[in-house]
Amino acid sequence: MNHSTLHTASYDASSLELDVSALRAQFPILKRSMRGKRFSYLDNGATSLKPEAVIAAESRYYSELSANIHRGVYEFSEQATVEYDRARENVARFIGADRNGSVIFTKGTTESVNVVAYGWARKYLGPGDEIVTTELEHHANLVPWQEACKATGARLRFIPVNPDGSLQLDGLEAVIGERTKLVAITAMSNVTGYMPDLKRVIELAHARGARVLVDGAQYVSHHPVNVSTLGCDFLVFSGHKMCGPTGIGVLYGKNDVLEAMDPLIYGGDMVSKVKRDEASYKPVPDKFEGGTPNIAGAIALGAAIDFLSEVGMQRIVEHERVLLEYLAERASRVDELVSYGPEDLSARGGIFSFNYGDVHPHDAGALLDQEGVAVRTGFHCAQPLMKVFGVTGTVRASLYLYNTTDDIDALIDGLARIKDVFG
Amino acid sequence: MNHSTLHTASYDASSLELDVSALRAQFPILKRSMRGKRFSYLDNGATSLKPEAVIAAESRYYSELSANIHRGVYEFSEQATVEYDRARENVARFIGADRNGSVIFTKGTTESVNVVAYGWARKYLGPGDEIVTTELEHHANLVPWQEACKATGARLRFIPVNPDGSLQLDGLEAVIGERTKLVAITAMSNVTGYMPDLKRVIELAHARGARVLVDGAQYVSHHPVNVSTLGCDFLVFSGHKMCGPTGIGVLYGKNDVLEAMDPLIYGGDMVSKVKRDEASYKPVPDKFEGGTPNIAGAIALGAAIDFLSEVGMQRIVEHERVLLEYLAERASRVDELVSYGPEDLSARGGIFSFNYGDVHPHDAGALLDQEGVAVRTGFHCAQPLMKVFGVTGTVRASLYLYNTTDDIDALIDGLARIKDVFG
Amino acid sequence: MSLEDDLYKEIILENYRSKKNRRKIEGATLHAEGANPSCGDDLELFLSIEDGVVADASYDGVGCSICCASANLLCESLHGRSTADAQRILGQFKGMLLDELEPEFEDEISDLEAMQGVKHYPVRIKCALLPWNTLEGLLDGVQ
Amino acid sequence: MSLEDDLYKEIILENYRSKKNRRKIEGATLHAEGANPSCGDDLELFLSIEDGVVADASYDGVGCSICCASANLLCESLHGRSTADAQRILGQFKGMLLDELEPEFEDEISDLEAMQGVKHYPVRIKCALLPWNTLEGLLDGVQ
Ligand SMILES: Cc1ncc(COP(=O)(O)O)c(C=O)c1O
Ligand SMILES: Cc1ncc(COP(=O)(O)O)c(C=O)c1O
Repeated sequence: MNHSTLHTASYDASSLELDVSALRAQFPILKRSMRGKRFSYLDNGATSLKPEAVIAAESRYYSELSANIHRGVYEFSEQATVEYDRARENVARFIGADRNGSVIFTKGTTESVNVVAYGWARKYLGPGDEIVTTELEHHANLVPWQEACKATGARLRFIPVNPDGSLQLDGLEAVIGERTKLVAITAMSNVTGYMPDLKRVIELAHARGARVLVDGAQYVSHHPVNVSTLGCDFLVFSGHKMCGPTGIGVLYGKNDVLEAMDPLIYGGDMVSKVKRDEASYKPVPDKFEGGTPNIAGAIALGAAIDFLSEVGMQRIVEHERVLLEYLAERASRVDELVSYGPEDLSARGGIFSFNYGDVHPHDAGALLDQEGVAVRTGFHCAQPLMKVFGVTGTVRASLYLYNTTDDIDALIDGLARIKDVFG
Repeated sequence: MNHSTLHTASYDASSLELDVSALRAQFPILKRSMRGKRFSYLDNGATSLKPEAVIAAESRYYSELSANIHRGVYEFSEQATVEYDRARENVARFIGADRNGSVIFTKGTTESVNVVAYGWARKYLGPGDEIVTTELEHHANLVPWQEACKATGARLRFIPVNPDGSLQLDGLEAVIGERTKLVAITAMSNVTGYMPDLKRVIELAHARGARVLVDGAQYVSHHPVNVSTLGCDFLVFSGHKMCGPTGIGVLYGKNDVLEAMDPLIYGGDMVSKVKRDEASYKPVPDKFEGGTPNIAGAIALGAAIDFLSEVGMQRIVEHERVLLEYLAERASRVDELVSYGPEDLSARGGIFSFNYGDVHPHDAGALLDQEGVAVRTGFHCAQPLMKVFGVTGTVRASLYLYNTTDDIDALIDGLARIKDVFG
Repeated sequence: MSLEDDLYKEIILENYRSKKNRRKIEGATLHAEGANPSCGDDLELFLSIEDGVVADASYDGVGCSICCASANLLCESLHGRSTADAQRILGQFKGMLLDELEPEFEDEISDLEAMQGVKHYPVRIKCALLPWNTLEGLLDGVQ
Repeated sequence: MSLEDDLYKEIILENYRSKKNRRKIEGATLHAEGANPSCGDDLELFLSIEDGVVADASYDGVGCSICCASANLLCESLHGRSTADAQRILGQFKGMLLDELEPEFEDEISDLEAMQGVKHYPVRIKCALLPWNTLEGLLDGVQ
């Protein structure tokens, strides 16, 4: 059947929440073509494209201030310090942090998780204690806990996954128990877009006296977040997935927990008094930011947050919802296509993982590349979940605010190419 | 006496190694004025200014590639991967690494030291073992070892400092002994510019079977380096002090040592196989680069190295030598000025620390700021050395390739302003 | 905005140079040390309290002009005040520098307003606050 | 540079589709597993060695077309060769993809040259090399 007719009928541009062409004009890279074709970027789960405002914020810091922060008594250093601090406030506001919580800059989600795995888990856990995570985590929210368990004698337990990639929350009370000291869970799977019922997990965990770390790497970039109402003890995410630069990420934590934790990185700027054999440490957040931080990165992350706030997170959610439904609809008409993740799209963010017949994801991705379509292929740093799905990898299309139905058409139409070569 | 006459006579521009005005034109920030005055940037020890080529390299990555590296099967991701790898090769060439050593990207010197303090020291050291460092280290090369000693029961020992800020190398054999497992030493003091005789330290340490970590944060940006002939086991430094961006640094290590070490940051991209309860790790360097790295930062650091190589590191050394001599000479004629560091300038890089009468460094720095002169004031993350000098802080002027005698004149002339207010 | 108008006003320099309150008090009722090590500020604060009233106040140590001037002003403004008064002045002073509040100091201690210009130099706020933060710790101990 | 010219040449697709060497060898002299987990490539390589000569070679597992085609070509090119020959071919193949060396395969195994186009797709080099790196491990065990 003729797909084009179908989608033109049911999904005209007016049903999209955002003025996408005005937004697209702000992303310099969208002026490029890839392999001579229109560039359809569907790899937002790996990293996002960057708007001019963010690129300019980094350049501006280097061209107009350049100075290091803290302790500088001259104008440019003072101003750099002010802008760095303002970026921190910006992030705090964006995630709804109140004065009981703090924002710490790290180099990314992965480092943020490790800061907690060292400074909190290794400090407080021992044999008999349990860390609970899930079978759908990104390796960044799994491997650090494996190592923390190895180091402390604590045990790692898993909330199991249903065959469709959703979590089995019914048996939750059997997994999160009196021995549970920490629950580390994703807000959104990077493979299927599945978003677990965090409220329920956090409530139970807190009732058991456990702390909760939420991996927001995929979620925070696409949804409004309020840590104060959510109630999690830690939230971690990366700048590069939310229109911000590489090399900057966030660890949000409740102040009382952060104050009691040990720092991970020791050095300058995080110490208060240093003698030959010992040092005392500054209060949060400085304690966790040893060394010269990624000043340009933090300032540009602040700019990314301004950009996203102006677009409006709720509108981004709705835009992606329309696109995801469109994608699922078109995909459902491709016989050879097997997709992964809950059928109920309302429990999912804008991510769509699939395989095409028995074509290896690598081959599918390489052929889509020739059509200008950028997707990710492989195990998506989620080997345990691949095991549940019984595959070694998938093709993943992931959406963001600048995507349009054209990108999805290019993807689905590109599958025909795969049939030509491997069919 | 009339200083201006003096220096114009003995140091005309032709004695400088570099065509400074052509170089200065490449640094956008040097077109700015500070507090309405010519901008005299003498805070290079804290961080360097950035040339257009470096700023453009970051922007270009975001405007033309933007993609994440590794695993990407599409053009922009492949190209980003190639550029990231090329930056690594660039760094390796710049420091003379051969195939027995590897370059690992970190977020800066401070993280680099911590990677070794966790993955090597905590793994191999125990009670009875000793780590040797010096009294002139930056906190980044001191506090991580204090913590490693606390964690392992090893003992921290110090190569003592002479009153002039040089190291007492005569008693070296008494400090570096059979129990010494690691010597952690700076290649150049960030307070005085003093450069210890590393060869001698490394030879003795290796004869005792100890490893050597060299803190190159101040040195690598200003001098030609060859790790293969130097023979150190680790070298650490930061991009932002060498015309590169913030948020990127380097840990160089010998491969056999790195392979045997544990990683610090666990997560995606550094694992090879992940099961629910355990994971295996990739070979060096990937093992140490968990999570999405600072891709733009690494690529721009590569551009910074191209820039520096084109200028020529030996010419930078000579340029700074002329300026340092000029600065020392002018300073020697200011009665109220007390300077710190060895008198023999040939043992020093381009750093000049001083105090003016009993004016607090903070006040001196603030008044210099009004004259457009950027200096650093305070303890320079080197409290133990401040103790040796018997002060709580100093004013520090630090040089780089774009500085001229005008910057130094502005500094010395600015001291008169201090006399006006506090004299 | 010139440095002399904001930071190095005559009144600040006078308070910096003044040696009147720069001394230790033997047998002080309250005594604490405060430091901004990275700037090289390291002060001790002494208070003699008699019947809930500050009979004497002094400071000693090393600090920049802003820090020492602030310490001297602190001592001047506390003489003869109740600890409740001290709390109130402390709150006003911090509010002036941190929350952009317009202070309402009584005439006798209106010299404290001279420190307001420090606001324009963010790194120096820490210097101006060091003696007051030290005072805060002392007063918290009293209650 | 088109994908069909470099990567999905007919000769590569044929080798990918061929099932001739895609099987396990019971009682193989040499056997090893190799994986690029992040791509989802996971292969086993089997060699039967008789009197220092490869009597049979096969592979099994999951891999992309480049990886499987490379494995099939590997098996084809080793049949009847000495382990020393195998070493030489291995060296040539890796040199072709990693060091830009011009390979000099004999006529019977010149199909291996078809893999040269993979060079233009850096991420796929790992796929093409997986069977050969696995072979390398096996042969290292022989010496
Ligand atoms: C000698 C020395 N070591 C280490 C560091 C720490 O470098 P970073 O702050 O870039 O981690 C510095 C810079 O301040 C330094 O001068
Ligand atoms: C769910 C999830 N967690 C963690 C990460 C790791 O983020 P980063 O690589 O920025 O540290 C990612 C991104 O790949 C992710 O998708």
